[in-house]
Amino acid sequence: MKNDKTLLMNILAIVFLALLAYFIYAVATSSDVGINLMDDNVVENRVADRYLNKNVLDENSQYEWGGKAEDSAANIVTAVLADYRLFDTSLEVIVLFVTVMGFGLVLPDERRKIKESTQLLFNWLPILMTFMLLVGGYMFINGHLSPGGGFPAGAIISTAILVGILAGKQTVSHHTLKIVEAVAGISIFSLATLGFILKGSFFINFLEGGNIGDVFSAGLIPILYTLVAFKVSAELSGVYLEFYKGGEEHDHA
Amino acid sequence: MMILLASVLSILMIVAAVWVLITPNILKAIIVFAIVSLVASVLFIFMHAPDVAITEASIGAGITSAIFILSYKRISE
Amino acid sequence: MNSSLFLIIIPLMGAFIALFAKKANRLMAIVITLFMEIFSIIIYLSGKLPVSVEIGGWQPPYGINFVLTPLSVGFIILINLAAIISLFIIRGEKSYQFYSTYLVLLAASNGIVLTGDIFNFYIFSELTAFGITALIAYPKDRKSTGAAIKYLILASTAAAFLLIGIGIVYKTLGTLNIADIASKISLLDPLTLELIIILMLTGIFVELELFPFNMWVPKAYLGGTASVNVMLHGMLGTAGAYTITRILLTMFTVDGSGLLVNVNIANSVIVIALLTILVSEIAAFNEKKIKKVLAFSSMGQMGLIIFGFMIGNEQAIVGAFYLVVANFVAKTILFVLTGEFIAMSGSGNWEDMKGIGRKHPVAGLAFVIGSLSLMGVPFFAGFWGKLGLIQGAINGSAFMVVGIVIVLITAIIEGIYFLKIAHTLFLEKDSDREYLSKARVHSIVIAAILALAIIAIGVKPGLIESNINSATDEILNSTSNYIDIVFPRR
Amino acid sequence: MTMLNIFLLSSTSLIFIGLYGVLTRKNIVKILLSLNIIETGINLLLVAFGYVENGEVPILTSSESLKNIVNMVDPVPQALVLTSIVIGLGTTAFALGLTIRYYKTHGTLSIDASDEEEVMLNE
Repeated sequence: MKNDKTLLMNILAIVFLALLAYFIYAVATSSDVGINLMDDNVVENRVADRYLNKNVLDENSQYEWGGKAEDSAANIVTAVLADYRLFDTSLEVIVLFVTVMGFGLVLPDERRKIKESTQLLFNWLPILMTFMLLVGGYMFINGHLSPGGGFPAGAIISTAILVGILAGKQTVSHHTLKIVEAVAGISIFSLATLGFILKGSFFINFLEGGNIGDVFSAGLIPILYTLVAFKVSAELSGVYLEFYKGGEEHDHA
Repeated sequence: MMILLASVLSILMIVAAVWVLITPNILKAIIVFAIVSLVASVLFIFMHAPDVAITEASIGAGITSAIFILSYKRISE
Repeated sequence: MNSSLFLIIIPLMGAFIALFAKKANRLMAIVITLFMEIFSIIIYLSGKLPVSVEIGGWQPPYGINFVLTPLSVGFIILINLAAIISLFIIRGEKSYQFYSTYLVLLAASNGIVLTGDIFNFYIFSELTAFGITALIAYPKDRKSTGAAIKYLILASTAAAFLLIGIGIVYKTLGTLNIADIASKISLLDPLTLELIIILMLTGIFVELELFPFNMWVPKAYLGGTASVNVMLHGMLGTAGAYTITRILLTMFTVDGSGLLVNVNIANSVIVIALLTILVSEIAAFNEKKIKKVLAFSSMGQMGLIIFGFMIGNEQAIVGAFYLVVANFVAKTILFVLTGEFIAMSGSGNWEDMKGIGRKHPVAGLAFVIGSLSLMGVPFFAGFWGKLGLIQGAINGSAFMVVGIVIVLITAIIEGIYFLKIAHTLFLEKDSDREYLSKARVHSIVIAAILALAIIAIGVKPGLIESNINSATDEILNSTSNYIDIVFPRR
Repeated sequence: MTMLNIFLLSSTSLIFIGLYGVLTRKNIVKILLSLNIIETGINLLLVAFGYVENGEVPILTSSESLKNIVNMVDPVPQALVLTSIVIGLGTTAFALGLTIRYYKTHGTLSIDASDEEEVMLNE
């Protein structure tokens, strides 16, 4: 009986997916008038063109390497992520915040003790951790120039904490992580509000931009990425620590 | 040449994804899923998206698999 | 109007502060929610609507924008009202996680209504999904955990479809702004457009509680506490009703006329909505658990609202808006009182609630008024909604007659099961019954005030007529009322 | 067979494989893995939408790269995908927490287990 039901479910799923696939094929090969899915970018005024030319505010403005522009981040993905669409990115931070909090909420309470691990990992731990912190730090400071940015940087920094746990050492306490998380979160939204107070619009990049290609350019972006990296690493480290026996202080709130 | 490499990687990725579904061993499935993510991050480099590649490799392959394995160990105890 | 961003910023900051507020977090949540309600009412009355708010100093479609219209701000007022009520009926929740998650949910359900950018909409809808999942899972027992994980999986799969839809929109039209998409929609190949609409519909169907995707609804209502039920219905359900007006009736319409571009899809949505009404009312008829009865009835009302919006003529849309308001008020009463009744009788079955109406006549009366409004009896708020719906359906195409028949039949079914419950509450006696606890006064006061509102609207629909007419006008002429506000120079 | 077609085909097949998994698997961990496969597929698909044959990375490195702006791949899908990867991580973490709790309350990882309290396992 149960096997019959599973088989039926499989057949239904295959039929449904086959229909969907046929529909997508029909859409991709359709030759009606109008823009098709497979056409190359034919629409005028694509948003991306203005982002690449950095002329959103003034259609005729030009910019040069080493000169000024409306957004002086050399990495245009970063410019889109942390300046043109900064609001999305700050909400993304909230997504991680609420899911990790939900994770801590639903996880059953009994934790395991952190086990002592092999001598080898324990001896190499400081070097490994320093290396990871350096890589992470480089990433969020240079996020506006080279690939990387706050989120992978935070992930890599949190791996340092994970390695510490695997080697049998809890390097930070739950309480510290909670404070880092809250302070970074509040700072991000305070910066957004500061933009409203200074320039009349939320989430505005109100610092002087600097020149394209410099380390100290792109206005607020490096600061925001630093905050994002700290917040992400605190949250992810919190997830790892939830699996093990942590400090007593965080549970009774 | 690049096309050949890209197609081999895509086929590898698809085979790994099917493997994730059919293997009865959950731990194996998690590890194979990490392979899917890693191959995807190589494909992102082919698409000229280094930012996405770094994020996918560290978050998609690294952290996600770590959380999966930690949770699975917790369940199987 | 740039300050309207405080509607998002303040609750989010509060969510972080709640991590350390220890015992003050409930007070803080109440203060923030009251601020939101008052602030949104001020915006509504300020006379500056409709307006488009740029975020980050970049003009749309390059930056993200908020669109404040009478319609969206009206919905925000409803959502924040539900939030306040849900906070007042909380029973002894103290943990910071609850309030922190609640504040995120509050910000996200406001954002879902205000945003004018489709990707931003996606993030907000994910945030609401996570927030409500955490709150459903909060009791951490068998029921709530099962409901939460099923909802999370379903919502994530649906959100994946929405994301593919957004990707295709960006690939073909090169923009993510809702108003920009709406003005360029006629450039698309019809088949591609059909694919986009189907993907996005799948993405929002879960939130709309429509037929194939609504298996989570009764489980989620059963798993959550009374205050989470009010949030689920009053915040998420209301935001869901808004997404139909924005995603379907503004983005994918013929020249902004409120009619869907693709007639086949419009008709299939109507069929699905009618199926939802039929299936859920029949399921409610056989149900013993009172929360499940209300959950099924909630699904049925949602089907009615979508049916009204999809008919697309003026009377039907006016009726649908009346239904949104009536359903919001009536269901809030029922959920608040159900929470009290369950706590009193210690059982989730309505058959165990004999005589509660005699012990608490005000509460019992409010319960009956709420259910009469849901049925659509004259002189109660729901009547004007169903009347508008039927008038609109008569003026619509021929196969709407089926819809009228279904609406009338289900009204009778609804009548029977609500009267059975009312009969149990008032007429059946259980004299040697001892109740576990007393009903709390403030819950009864809230229910009584809302019941008075239902009667006021029912007797004198002119009270909210001008607001509903302006909202209807916004849908029927979305070119001048929405697109021209975002892009004034075109 | 161009590069773009390879990317489109492989990402769509990933989405389909993942959908099949979500629809038919019973083990919650398997369903979550399938969900992650869908997400990886969507990320590939979105970035492929912005792909340009023989394009350039959208990062300015010198004054030379400024001349290639017309030829750069679309940065917007990449920014969207960065967001969606983080959202996917959030979903996975939260769902795994719920799975551990589910295993504790239901005693099984099967999604089909009844939610009503007919069977009391641990209490």
